[in-house]
Amino acid sequence: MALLILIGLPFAAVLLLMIARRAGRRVHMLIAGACSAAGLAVLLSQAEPSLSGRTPMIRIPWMPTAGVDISLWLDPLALLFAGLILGIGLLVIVYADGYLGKDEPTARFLSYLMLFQGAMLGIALSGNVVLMLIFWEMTSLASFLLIGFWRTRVEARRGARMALTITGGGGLALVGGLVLLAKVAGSYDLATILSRGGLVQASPLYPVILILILLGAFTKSAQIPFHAWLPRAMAAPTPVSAYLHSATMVKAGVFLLARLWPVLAGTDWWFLTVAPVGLATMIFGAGVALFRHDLKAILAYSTVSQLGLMVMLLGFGTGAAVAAALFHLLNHAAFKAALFMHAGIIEHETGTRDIRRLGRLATIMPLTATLGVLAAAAMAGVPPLGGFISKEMMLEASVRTGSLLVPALATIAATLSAAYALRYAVVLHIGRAPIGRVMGTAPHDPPARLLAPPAILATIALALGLAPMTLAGPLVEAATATATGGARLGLHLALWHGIGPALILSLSAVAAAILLLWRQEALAPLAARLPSFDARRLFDGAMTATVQGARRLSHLIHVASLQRSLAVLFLVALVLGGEAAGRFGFAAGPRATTPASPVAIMVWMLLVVATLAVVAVERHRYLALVFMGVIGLVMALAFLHLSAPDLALTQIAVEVVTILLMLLALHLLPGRPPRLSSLPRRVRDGAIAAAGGIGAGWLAWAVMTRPAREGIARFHWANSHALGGGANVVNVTLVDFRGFDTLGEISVLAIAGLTIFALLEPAAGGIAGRRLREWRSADRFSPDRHPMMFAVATRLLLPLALLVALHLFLRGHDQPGGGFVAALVVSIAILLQYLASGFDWTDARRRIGEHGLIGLGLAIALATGLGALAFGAPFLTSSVGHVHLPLIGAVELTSAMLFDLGVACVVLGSVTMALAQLAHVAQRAARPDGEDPR
Amino acid sequence: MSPAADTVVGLLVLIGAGFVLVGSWGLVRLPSVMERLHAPTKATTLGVGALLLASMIDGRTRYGNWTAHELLVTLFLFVTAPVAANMIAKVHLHRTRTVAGGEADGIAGPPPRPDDEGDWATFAEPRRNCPGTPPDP
Amino acid sequence: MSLELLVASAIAVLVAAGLYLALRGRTFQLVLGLTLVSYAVNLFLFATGRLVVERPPLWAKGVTDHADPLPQALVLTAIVISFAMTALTVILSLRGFLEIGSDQVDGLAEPGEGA
Amino acid sequence: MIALALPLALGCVGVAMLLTLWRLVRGPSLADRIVALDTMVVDAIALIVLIGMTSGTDSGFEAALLLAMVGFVGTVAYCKFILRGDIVE
Amino acid sequence: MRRLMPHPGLSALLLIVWLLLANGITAGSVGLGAVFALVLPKVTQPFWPDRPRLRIGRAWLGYIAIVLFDILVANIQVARLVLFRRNRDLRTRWLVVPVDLDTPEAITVLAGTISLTPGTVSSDLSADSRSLLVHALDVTDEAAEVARIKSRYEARLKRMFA
Amino acid sequence: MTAADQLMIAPIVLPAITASATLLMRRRLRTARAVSLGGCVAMLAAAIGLFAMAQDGSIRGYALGAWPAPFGIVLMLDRLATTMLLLTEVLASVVLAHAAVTGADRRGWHFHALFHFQLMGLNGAFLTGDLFNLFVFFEVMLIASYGLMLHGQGASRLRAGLAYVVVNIVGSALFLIALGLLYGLTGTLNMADLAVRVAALGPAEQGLLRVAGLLLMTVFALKAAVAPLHLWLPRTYAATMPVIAALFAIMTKVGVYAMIRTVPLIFGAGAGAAAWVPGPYLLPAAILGAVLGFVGVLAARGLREQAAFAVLASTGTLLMPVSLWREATLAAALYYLVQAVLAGAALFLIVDATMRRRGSYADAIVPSPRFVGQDAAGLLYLAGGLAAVGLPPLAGFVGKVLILDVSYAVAGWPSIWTTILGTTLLGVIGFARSGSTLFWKAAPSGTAAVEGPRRSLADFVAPIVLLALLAWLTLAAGWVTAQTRAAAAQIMAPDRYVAAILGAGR
Ligand code: NA
Ligand code: NA
Repeated sequence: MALLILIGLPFAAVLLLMIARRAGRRVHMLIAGACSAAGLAVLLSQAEPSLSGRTPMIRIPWMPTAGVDISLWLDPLALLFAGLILGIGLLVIVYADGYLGKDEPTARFLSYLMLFQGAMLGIALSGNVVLMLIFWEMTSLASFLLIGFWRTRVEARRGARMALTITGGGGLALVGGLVLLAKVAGSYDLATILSRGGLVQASPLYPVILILILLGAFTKSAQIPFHAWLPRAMAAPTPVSAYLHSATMVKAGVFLLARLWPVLAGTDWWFLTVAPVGLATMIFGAGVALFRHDLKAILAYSTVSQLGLMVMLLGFGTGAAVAAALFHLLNHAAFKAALFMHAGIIEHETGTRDIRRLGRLATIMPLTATLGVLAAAAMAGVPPLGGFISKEMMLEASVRTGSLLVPALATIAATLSAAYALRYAVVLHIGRAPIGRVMGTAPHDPPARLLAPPAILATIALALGLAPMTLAGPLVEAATATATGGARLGLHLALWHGIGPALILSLSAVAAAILLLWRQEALAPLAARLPSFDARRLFDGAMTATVQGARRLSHLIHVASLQRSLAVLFLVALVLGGEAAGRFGFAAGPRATTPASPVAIMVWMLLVVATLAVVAVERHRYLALVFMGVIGLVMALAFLHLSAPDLALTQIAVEVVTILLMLLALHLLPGRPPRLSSLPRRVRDGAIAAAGGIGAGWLAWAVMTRPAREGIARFHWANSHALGGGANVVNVTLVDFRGFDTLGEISVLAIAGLTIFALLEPAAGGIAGRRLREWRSADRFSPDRHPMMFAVATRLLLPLALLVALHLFLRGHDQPGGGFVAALVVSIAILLQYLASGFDWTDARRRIGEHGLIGLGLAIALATGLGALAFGAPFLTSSVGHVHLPLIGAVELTSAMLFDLGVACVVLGSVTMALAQLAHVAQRAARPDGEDPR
Repeated sequence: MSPAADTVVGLLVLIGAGFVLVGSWGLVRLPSVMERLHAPTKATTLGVGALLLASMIDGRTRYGNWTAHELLVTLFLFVTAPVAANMIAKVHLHRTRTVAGGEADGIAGPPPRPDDEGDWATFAEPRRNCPGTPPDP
Repeated sequence: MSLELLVASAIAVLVAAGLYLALRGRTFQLVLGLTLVSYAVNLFLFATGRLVVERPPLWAKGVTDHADPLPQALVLTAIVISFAMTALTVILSLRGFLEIGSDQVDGLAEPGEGA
Repeated sequence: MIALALPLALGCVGVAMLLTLWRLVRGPSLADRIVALDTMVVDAIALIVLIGMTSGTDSGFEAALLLAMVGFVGTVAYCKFILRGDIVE
Repeated sequence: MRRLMPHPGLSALLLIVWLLLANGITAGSVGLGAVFALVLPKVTQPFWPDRPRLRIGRAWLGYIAIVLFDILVANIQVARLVLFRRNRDLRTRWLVVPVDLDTPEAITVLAGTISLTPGTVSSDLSADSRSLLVHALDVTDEAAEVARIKSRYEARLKRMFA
Repeated sequence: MTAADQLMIAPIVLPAITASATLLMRRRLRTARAVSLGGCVAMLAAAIGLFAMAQDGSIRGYALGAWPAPFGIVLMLDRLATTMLLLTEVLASVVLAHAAVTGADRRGWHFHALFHFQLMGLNGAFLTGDLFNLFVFFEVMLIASYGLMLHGQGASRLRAGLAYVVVNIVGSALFLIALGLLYGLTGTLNMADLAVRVAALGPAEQGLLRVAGLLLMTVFALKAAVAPLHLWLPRTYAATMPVIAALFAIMTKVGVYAMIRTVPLIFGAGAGAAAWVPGPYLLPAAILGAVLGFVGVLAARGLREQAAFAVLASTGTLLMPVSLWREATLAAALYYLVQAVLAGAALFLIVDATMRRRGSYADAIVPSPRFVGQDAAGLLYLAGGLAAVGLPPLAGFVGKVLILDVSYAVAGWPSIWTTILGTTLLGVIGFARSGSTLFWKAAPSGTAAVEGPRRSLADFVAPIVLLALLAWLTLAAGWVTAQTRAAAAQIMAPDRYVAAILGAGR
């Protein structure tokens, strides 16, 4: 429970801060501070059980199927890290209160900071790798927000993005590594994983796991070559630098290596990847730090170097080295956080961070100077500070590796470290440079809010040297034991270890550093001439290239071209069909074919010629449409010949409506457009088209020549009359067996009608309306709008057509016909009135609106279907009944006919809506003022 | 089926199909649009008519039921075919005057004017209140 | 020459012509192409019930030899749906033309026209 | 007689349709093509009647009726388009 | 009666058509046909304003008979023309037929009749609806042909449309 | 039939009724809105009821018209279907509320009718057990989506709309060909019956069967926007009103659903040449889709385009585990699917809220002068980006970890892992770049200020609700994964499905 409170507090603070974002700065500080302090208190209350081996833990089932729980534990390693996070967090909040300007949005700042704190605590406390990954990624995110806090500054945005990209990318590698680790170890539970080192290291995937995890750790801890984000992150407000980029977040990688030490360390792979990277980073960072002039840059590169040190120690793979790393973790946290705060104070007071423009601060800001010198000395590894002890431990561990190169390089790194630390301490406080440009007032020691936190940290750095065993001994010892998964080492932390190689190396490093510092300015040009490795520019270049590449690729592929989409679709279908044909083949089947009569062949020729003619006159649209009429006619004949009279009827009626529709649209399209595609393009399209045609034809041939299988249609045939109440099996299928399809089908028609209405209704406005009004045909037209013979014939045809429609509707259940065709006939008859007598004349005489018809039709169909529910039958269950009418006698009525009536209403409504709307638009084009004739 | 009926139906079928064929043949061989327009009339009237008659007799003699609904096909054709012919002729007239270069006149040449001042409806705005003009809204 | 061959080759011709027209880049040709393809597809769907000449699926006592009614019902539904789609496409093309002033499917300016 | 006449008649109508198609493809004028299309509808009706007689079914009647009734709509609309550009006004 | 059945001619036509559609005369088909024959003219009334009065009777039957006979004869004549006459020997002419009919319906029937008989096609109507432009495939005496049309068809139509 | 059984028809009939009703009150928008929202809530209630019904693990059939399967059309209710229904209804309710709040439904005709027809199509597709009926409901769904996609109109929308419509029409033609082939081979349309009959096909039919299977999968892949059949998607979704694109977040997933529904059932191990038919192609296509999607996220110049690519990427990611066709991978895929739909929708709604505030800057990824609610929109965008990319604490991360977990050691897993992790990085970079440009960077001085600031924050509510659902999906991952696992188990046991649907008939 305590652990839940512990982890919940920062997030609670985030929530409170968001709620109280309009409250004052005091309130914000109070919320953040109180939560951090409370967290620290909770943590301390759990310290004793943790250290004495009764690890506090909690486990809440989360995803049992995947074996992932929400489990938290507070072993000594976690305790150490959590202490760091909360302790320094509290100090940073106090410091931030002093640091942030009056107008800064403290709520936003602190909520990001607390989000970060919670995420870091999560990493420390996670007892499950998935949970750890979640928190890990959240730290990257919080860091992104914090670095980008001053968001209008370009450096802040770039720094934030770079940090996110590198640490986020590493985090993703870590996701891969940890999940892979869990899969290999057989559990997501961290404790279980840690106990299965042998299993993991024996796996062939071990190197992969190791490298992925190291990518995560190295990016987070800014190891070469992933270090570049850290200096750039200095664009963040200084409290952020102090907290994230010195004391806590960057240590997450170190923590991770320590955490996974039992399962990953101890192999050659481990030693040969971790230690060299750490060592190289240590030297490189220190070297760069020595020649930087921006205080924060110096500190940033020093952090890079110090992180390298810790990583190197963990890479050595010995318990003592781990102990050294963990002890240095504490030391570094204390002095580096202090130094960042110190640098912040100086900038705050003097307005500059350029070391070349600063000096003699000891006299102007004595308190600040004291703590600065103290912290820098700790960084330099000068006795009696904690840094001295850990550095000696480091050198000791490097000597113990047995190699000569390692201690030699470590000493060089220590020398460089000492040099830049001393430079920081000496040049800044005692150096002769004039004070930098002062912002209005004379610089002086800042108020306590700013001064106290670094002072406390510097004191701790000193105390860690003076009384290491009391302050840190048990913690480091216990943490080392958990990290190494072994027994406690019997650690002895002290300033005086007796004279040994480590002491000699350590002292000579300090001495060499003083020498180096003496000649620093002389060396600077020399250093500048060294082949420089500007990771930042490399990164920027890579990012630009990535984005440009992505743009180019994306734009290359995603051209807004319908033709391309279609061609790809055709090709995919062709390739897949070809694959199946190639692999399994499909020849003609054994079914006897039906001999074709001469007339069938002639009609076929009609179709082929007309189709080819459409292609040939493709750009002469009107002609193409005439040939389309022939194709439609042949289709109807074919259906009729092939025993599908209903299809023939429908085809004829639909064809007429389609022709009308196209002619209406054609009217407003330009006459004879130029050809668009080049000859090669036409050849390519022709090839695709031919292949598609052959494929489709072949498939049809293969199916038709195979014997039909006894299918479900037999049931339809057998029951159509007896149960469906109709002899036209197709119609009974449509309105009864598969009435549900028809319901969907009329919905499609209804939606098409509505969409067409929605499309055309606003067409008179805007640019389309202007085009409509400006539209003039190039052709000369006959003045005879309504030829008399035509008008008279259509008037006679209307009642006749209605009668035929009624006939088709009423007997459709038994003979070819049905609601759909009937409605189309009515539609055509009404459209004929439009054609013959004009839009206004006809529109004024229509009684029922299309919307009403569509709605009514759907309602009838639905109500018919729902009627069955009242009898406990499923939707659309039909009933057959006989009604005796006077004069007429017994009439068979099926509820399916009512359904068919609904179908007819929707069809009529939709078709007339589509065509009348279209005609309406053209009407508006004809009126100079674009007025609506309705 | 009686031999007589068989013969009658067979003859009717041949006559009908023959007129259909002659109609299309005329369509192919006649020299210009207006002449060709005469051709389908045969197919429409006697061609289809004879076939329908054959079908009626055939149904009666072979299956024993009188079906007269074939007549309806002819009825509808009689209503619609003249309208179609009229419209096509109007298209021809229109295009002989409006299309650049002109669509060729037939043997009969350009149509004469109806009277001294008037013109055909294809070329002139129909006069108000004449029979057949729909009232303007 | 069998009916099956005629139908299969008709499907082939319709599909080929349809695909070619659909790739022409102008809305009207596109609509024509889609219409041809939908004819072919209807014919194909119909053909999967196998070809039966002059025995429509109108039930009568004792009759067992008949065309498969199910594909016919499916084709009817497909015809209606493809009609709806055609209507929508036609009107969408027109609407796009009115808005953009070009009948190219991708709304580009005509070649040779000023920008 | 019928047995002999029907195939012959079917052949005649088939040839008629091909001849009509020839005019349709050939043109030369738009009116020619429309005449041909109109004729083709009539030919189709004849074909339907003949098919009905051959098969002995009555199921083609509705199709013939429908063609006779609405077949001219296409013709008229094509004509109206040439005459007026706008078929509904 | 007039309100119930505003257009007896149309109603009769509809009833006949219905019976033909139903393909049989039963109580059911007659009953339903009667209902439709009464309802449909009412429903479609707005679409056919100023319907003409017809004199239903023998005049109509006679007219139909004459036209059918003319069609038969003309078909044979034109078939001969198509099959055997060389194009350059065709005596194709435009005829202008003056029209004395008043209602559009009557004019339409006249024009339709001319078109249905092979050899003549009603091609256009004058803008004042007083002349009919007829295209004749083969005429020797234009005036006689016009006179034949007027006497054989128009005169009868005048009587049929009261 | 009990009332509970009749509930199965509700998801299809309710929207149809609502659509018809709104049609009749098309000139009274307020009433239509109320009816529409009411219909949506009723549907949500029905979906919850059906979800509860499916909890007993049984598969229910509903024989429409009382015609027994396989002869009539049958609806079927299982865990997968109810999950999709519930997801759809939740999404629809949120989106509809957002549309009403922002007045998007006033921007054209028939918004509510089209919206409910769209739901009818979706629900029908999820419930039907008949292949042709699936086609029909696909068409209902698509044509309604055309209407919605074109809602509001404008030149780019009309052009993109044409492309969208045409590509889908061609897809439908392919669907019919595949369907025809299957019918020609088996003589049936009922999916359960197809499963039985496909397994019984002889060696001579294998080639055709495979063509049918592959073509069917091509169609589903087209609807799902699987690369390289995805070319229509970015343009379409980017041109659509964002609130409608939010609803469309589920559309591509219908294609995925159709694959999940048909493959184990019809093209399972017993399907001969068509066994597991998207076969070797689905995984590479999914990888390509994920890569191109996240590349697009990085390359996008507008927010809507970016969100569209995010949807594309999510489909690619989702299909990777699907392509492995195992119970565990399907379970993970379903979890990912649920969150991907909500995440995609959330992103589009956030884009909508942002666009509405940026005036003429609309969704262009360029700095603009400060606008009202910029910080809140920025935070939401951050959350939306996290959700879309799959970073904690939202459910995308859990989904991705689950996918990694289940795909481990299955053939091809290294490519899956590499793609998931690599593309996530691309997404992170993309969203970080666009977000910092949009919400952090200040417009160059002299740029005109954003006009017409809006005060109301109501349009933030819907995205927040979706984000909260995503957070809940993380917290309740245990329950949700148990659900998806159970659903996957049902899917991978097609025999039970066949027995449940055809049981009485055989
Ligand atoms: Na239908
Ligand atoms: Na004539």
